[in-house]
Amino acid sequence: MNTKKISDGIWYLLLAGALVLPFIPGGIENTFHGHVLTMVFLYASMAQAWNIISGYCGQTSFGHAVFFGIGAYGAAMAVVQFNSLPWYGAPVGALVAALVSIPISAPCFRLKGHYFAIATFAIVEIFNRLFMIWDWVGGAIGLDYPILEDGWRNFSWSSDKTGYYLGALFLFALVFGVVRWIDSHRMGYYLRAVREGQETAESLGVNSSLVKLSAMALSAGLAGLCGAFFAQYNYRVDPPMVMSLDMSMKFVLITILGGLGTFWGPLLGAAVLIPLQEYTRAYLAHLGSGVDLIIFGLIIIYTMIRQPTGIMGLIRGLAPRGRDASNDGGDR
Amino acid sequence: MAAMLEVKDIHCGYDGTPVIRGLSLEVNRGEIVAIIGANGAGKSTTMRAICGLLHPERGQILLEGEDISRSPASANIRKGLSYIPEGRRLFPKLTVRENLELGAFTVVDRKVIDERLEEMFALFPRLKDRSTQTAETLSGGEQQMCAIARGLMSAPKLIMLDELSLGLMPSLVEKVFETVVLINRKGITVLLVEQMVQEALEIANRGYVLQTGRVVHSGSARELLDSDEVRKAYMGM
Amino acid sequence: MNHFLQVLFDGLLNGLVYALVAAGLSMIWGVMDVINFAHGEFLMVGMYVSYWIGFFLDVDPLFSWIASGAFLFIMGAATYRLIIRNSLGKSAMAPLLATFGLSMVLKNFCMNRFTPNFRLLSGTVLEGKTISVGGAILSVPQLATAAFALVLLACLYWMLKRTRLGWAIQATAMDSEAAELMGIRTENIYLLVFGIGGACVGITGGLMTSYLAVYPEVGSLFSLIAFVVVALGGFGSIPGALLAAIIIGLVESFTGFYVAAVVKYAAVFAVYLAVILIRPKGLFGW
Amino acid sequence: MAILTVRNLTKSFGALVANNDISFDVESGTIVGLIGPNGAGKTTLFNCVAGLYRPTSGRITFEDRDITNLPSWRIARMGVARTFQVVRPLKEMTVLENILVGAYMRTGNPAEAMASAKRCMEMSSLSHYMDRRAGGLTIGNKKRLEVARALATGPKLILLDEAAAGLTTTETREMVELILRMKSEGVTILMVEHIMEAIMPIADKLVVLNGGEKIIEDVPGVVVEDPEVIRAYFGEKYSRRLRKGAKEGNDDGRDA
Amino acid sequence: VAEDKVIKIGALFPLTGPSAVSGQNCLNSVLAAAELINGAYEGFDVPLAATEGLLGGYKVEIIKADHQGKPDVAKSEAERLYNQEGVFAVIGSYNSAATKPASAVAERAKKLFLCGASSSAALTEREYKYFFRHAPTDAIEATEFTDYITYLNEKKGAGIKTLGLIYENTEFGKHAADEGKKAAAKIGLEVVADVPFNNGATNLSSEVQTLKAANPDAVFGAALGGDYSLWVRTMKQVNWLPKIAINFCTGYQNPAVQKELAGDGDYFMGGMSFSPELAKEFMPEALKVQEKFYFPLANQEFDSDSLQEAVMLLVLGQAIEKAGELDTEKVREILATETFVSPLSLSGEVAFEPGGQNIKALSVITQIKDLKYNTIYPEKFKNAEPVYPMAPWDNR
Ligand SMILES: Nc1ncnc2c1ncn2[C@@H]1O[C@H](COP(=O)(O)OP(=O)(O)OP(=O)(O)O)[C@@H](O)[C@H]1O
Ligand SMILES: Nc1ncnc2c1ncn2[C@@H]1O[C@H](COP(=O)(O)OP(=O)(O)OP(=O)(O)O)[C@@H](O)[C@H]1O
Ligand SMILES: [Mg+2]
Ligand SMILES: [Mg+2]
Repeated sequence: MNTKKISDGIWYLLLAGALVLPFIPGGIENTFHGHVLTMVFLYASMAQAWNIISGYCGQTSFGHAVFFGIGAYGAAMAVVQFNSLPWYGAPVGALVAALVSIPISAPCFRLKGHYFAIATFAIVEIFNRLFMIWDWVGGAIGLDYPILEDGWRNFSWSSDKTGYYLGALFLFALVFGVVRWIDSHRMGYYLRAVREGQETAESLGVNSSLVKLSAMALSAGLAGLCGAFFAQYNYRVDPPMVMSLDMSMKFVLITILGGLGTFWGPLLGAAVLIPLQEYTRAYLAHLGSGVDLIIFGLIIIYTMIRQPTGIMGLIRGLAPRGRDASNDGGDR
Repeated sequence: MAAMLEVKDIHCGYDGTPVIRGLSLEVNRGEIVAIIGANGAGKSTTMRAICGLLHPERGQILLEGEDISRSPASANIRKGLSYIPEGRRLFPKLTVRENLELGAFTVVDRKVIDERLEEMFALFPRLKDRSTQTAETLSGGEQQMCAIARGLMSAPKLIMLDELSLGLMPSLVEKVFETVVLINRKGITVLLVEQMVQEALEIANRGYVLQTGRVVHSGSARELLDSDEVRKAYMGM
Repeated sequence: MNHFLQVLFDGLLNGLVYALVAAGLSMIWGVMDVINFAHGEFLMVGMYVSYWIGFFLDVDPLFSWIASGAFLFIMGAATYRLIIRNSLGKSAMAPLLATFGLSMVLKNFCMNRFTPNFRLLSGTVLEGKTISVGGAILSVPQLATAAFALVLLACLYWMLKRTRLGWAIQATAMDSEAAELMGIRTENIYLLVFGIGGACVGITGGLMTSYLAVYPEVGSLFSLIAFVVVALGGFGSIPGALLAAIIIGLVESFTGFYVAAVVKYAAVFAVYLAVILIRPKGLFGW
Repeated sequence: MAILTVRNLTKSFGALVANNDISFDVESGTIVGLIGPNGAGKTTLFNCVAGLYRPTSGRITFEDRDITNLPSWRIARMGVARTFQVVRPLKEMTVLENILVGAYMRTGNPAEAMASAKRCMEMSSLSHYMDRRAGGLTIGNKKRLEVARALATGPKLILLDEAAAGLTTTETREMVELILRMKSEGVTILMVEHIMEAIMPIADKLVVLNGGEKIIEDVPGVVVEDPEVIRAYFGEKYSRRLRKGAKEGNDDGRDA
Repeated sequence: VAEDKVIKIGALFPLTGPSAVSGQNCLNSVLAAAELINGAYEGFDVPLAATEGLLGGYKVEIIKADHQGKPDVAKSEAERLYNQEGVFAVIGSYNSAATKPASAVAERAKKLFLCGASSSAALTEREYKYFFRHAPTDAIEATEFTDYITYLNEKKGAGIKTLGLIYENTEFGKHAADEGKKAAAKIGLEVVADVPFNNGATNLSSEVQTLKAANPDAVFGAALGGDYSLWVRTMKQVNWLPKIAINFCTGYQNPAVQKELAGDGDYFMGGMSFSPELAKEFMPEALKVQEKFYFPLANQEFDSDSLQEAVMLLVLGQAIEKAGELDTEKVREILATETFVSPLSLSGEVAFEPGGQNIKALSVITQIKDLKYNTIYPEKFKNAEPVYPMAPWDNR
């Protein structure tokens, strides 16, 4: 009990540190680690959004790139096609993502295990290929941002990452806040109950279809917001960038590496995987093509063999021993 | 004469949590030996360790003098062990008949298999009626019968039965215990785990009482039945 | 309507090749409930094996498939021993993600060693040979691969249904612990299944080098289609995989020609989804 | 007043008729036992009442409302809780969390849910295992957890499917006590049980199924004497012992 | 070794991923050019060869970066190169889709971005100030293709009236095809088949079947290596050919692909700005540079794409020399206004118009025969007569 509170305390302390970081000279500004940190928070938010449906509710979706992509297109369409502000596009994109997720996932929820996973693969491929030929959204050519004035209005900065960083931090706070709330309320218990046994959950009065659909819509909407951020950050959107299996795999890998269905797992996963990916690509590429990716692949294999419950599992594996000991003491 | 099965001071557990801590027992040829104990005492774990589904961290298991503590279950089955696990573990998509035939997987001769099938159907006529139904659609009791029959199909020297009576109707419980005696008369040694302490000890020669992974009492069935401690703890008297 | 005939044959031939690619995946999935994400990369490795044998030793793909099949058998078995066995049962997604990691390693290893260049064997025995059936032109290498697919699938099917080994495999698939209690050496069965799965895709890759260029990314699309074929057919079912693969092949070629080439895969995936929503466990699934 | 009525219920799986034209009532505040040979269709009947199966024909009403084709979660919300014969713990959740899922049915307030979950946990003597992973419990505790979880939903009627199977005699006694406590709190109980020690002393009425049909419905004393029940279910030896009752130390039947 | 005496230049290419072949060639080409600049070499009539380094001894250091063919990675790598590595300029990025966001980074930060081979016309329509591109755009190439068709029709009475397009449905293929269609409309060429396909194809039979059914006189193709060889082989399999087939860069240009097609690739045509045959006559220095610097690195010959990346480094080097200091604004001004001598360019010189397009960009149409890229158009560069129409499959 106590250990949990203490470890949460550590996390909040770290996050407070993250919040003051941009106000320290050289903290974020224009540095590469500023980019990496921004990405850590973005990907942590994405992974957490995914974690709602796949971790807590047990429906492993490989289709989140679709929702992420719709959000990205929302922001980009607003800016590029309608000469408007991303502030309008992003929520619309997120909402559309949430709405789209419902008719897509409702039938898929009837599928079990790997069947569900493969169906979500297929959905990504379908969306990808349709967006590739849909001229209104730029088709294969994609949408490129014009050069905009720096600032919050356009949510666009060119020589200082602080704005993006704070944006990512806000996104992170939003997604994690939502999940924290869910986690400690009825919804959280229902999600996990559905994951552990749908029929059992129903026998306890849980309307599992409603639970799954609302979790999916929430998850998709939040993923959409992350997508909008991604588009703003990269000045460009095209289907392979945002609506690909690669992107979906990122959601999955980060969460699982961190700890599926755990609250801090997505942040841990992103905090390990993203810097690893960015720094190996940046500093190992000279070893020859693909060496960074080989190392990356080996790490994934190693984790899955040695620590499939992720880093959270590793931490927990250390903690209970302490707890048991104290328990024994208490019994006497 | 050497014991058929000798378990010497084994320790085992799951993921580092110890369950069995220094357990020893032996089963002689032709005996019925019962293991009794509260829920979670480690009875099933002991059985799993003996048949090789789980390897003890320490200690030895000897079958007819040969150390089998490290060999996989499939090898032990071929040596004449048979284990009917708790929870039946039938092949859900196969028919009753196919399940039984798989029970004789180690037997190559078709004729022998057919003979044994007939024996089983004679023992459990209900299975004959259900022989083309898939195992998952059987009722709990039917599944239990199927599991027993499947375990007998390999014509084992030593059969281990885990909670046979679980979920069976009273007349069947009686029947099943009669069957165990019958099997035993045919020369098959029996090691059984039971919650129905009374019934089990009534047919057994000897018994062991398990508590938190250790043997706390052992002796002839009658001794145990008469022991106040056993009666109080397990028979609610 | 000789286009129609041509499109039909193209679809059939392609479908048979897909069936062959999918067969190994289907077995692994069916027996162990593991999706081998590196399946496409296995195919790629099989193609490289056959390509290099052809390149250095001048052995035609018509024969070198034996070598690539054997190589991939060993690789499949090794994958089981080193990766799958250690990740199995720990969490549902662990084997899938571990093989995803493996696919990254294999793809980039080949990229690193063999460069990303496209490599095509020239001067193979069957190269460029075609036969004409009712105005439709069929490529002999593809025809040979398709014929092989049929034979190999028939062998697999027979093995699963009619042999003791097949029985053991099926029992292991349903409940490995219970199978172990029947005296089946499940550990060996797993090893064998992964080996056979590898060998199937190795053989396919070996044969495909007679008409397809090899490069490190060649497996990606194939593996995606193989996933869909297996799921559509119902996992573990060989006839299911065959039927599904032919459906996929036909959908691909008919939409490719009569609708638009660029939507053919979208159509393939959409048809898969439509079917799977009606039959959640695939055409031949339980 | 009957809280649950089953009228002409038939459920068939293809050619196999698992429940054939079954009718009976469960009176409010009583304990009704459902017994019968293995494969008689007891679990199937439970599944029909709880909404897991759709009956082929017939009508089930709960508190005078038709629940025949309602989804199981709706039936649960109306106040019918159930346990599973083959235990189904929510494996990766702790014991307390398992019970909380049930408790959340009546309230969305975390504090209230926690209070009611803790109460049910204590009632079923699981407090000691509160933070254990439910998947790692022994069968006995899993059975208790099934009951505690169902209880936490605050049911008016609870369906217990072999809650005592696999328990030692001592544990069975505890389970019986728990059931009686539930009854005293006003919960109606419909239970399936093969262990007669657990059901005979407490049942107000027994319904006996055989081959999917109801063969008798009466108080235990009468059922025990019924020749058809004896033949189909108890067996001679057992019913002899039953009739003798548990009052004597029954060491007579020992042979071997 | 004084650390200050170094000019860092970023080389951002797809070193892994689907277009890694070309990306690595491009990188090697830039490395080759850097070597040429850094050492003092006699006997090369190439600016900067004879002197050691730039600005009297500054060595060019190439910082490699891999964008994997992904725009988002290209963007963040460009930022890293400018901000973290402190490069003076970046050369890249082959895929137009990656070049777009990467050069947007440069433009916003007011840093130089030099592009060799990306061919999307959109890149230079953005009116960027810090972006310079050497390659002819798809628009230029497409116009050249249609000019050539007009030429064939007029001079040789070829009677080419219909056009088919087959291209990968990516930002590269789509751009190229769009420009192709525009150019065709101008000369009244009727588009009878428009066949985009998914890149990384494993089978192109429906695509080729569609072409065959429409039976256009001419075909414009845009496909990367593997897809290109599959396309050619599939055409052979269905025994069909248009009268002429002209390709936008990539697959056709890659000698390795042609080698493996072993003659099946013969008679196809394509736009190119380099080929060994062309170089022999018009750009002999390029061959020398290839021999001395490129071959040891890449173990193969230049191709049009990769060579242009080297050119951009040489042009940048000249601009820095002229500026006399490492001042981005000055160098930019010089790049934007002056004309540069470039023996490695077909036109021999390079000059950029506002927006950054090289107005001297030139490409020729070649036809391949026996692994030789013969130049067939325009007349000025011609070294062989075209074989027209293409020799049918059964007559080779
Ligand atoms: N797969 C498992 N993983 C972790 N712990 C387990 C596992 N199986 C059993 N245990 C634990 O091992 C202990 C002994 O279990 P075992 O099944 O051997 O008991 P048992 O005596 O057979 O009880 P029962 O009468 O309930 O079957 C219990 O505490 C149980 O929680
Ligand atoms: N899903 C199903 N499909 C087909 N047959 C089924 C199905 N479920 C149950 N049955 C059959 O219905 C009959 C009644 O089964 P049920 O499980 O209700 O028995 P039960 O009375 O609960 O027996 P037990 O006391 O052994 O648990 C059995 O013969 C069983 O084989
Ligand atoms: Mg047990
Ligand atoms: Mg039952």
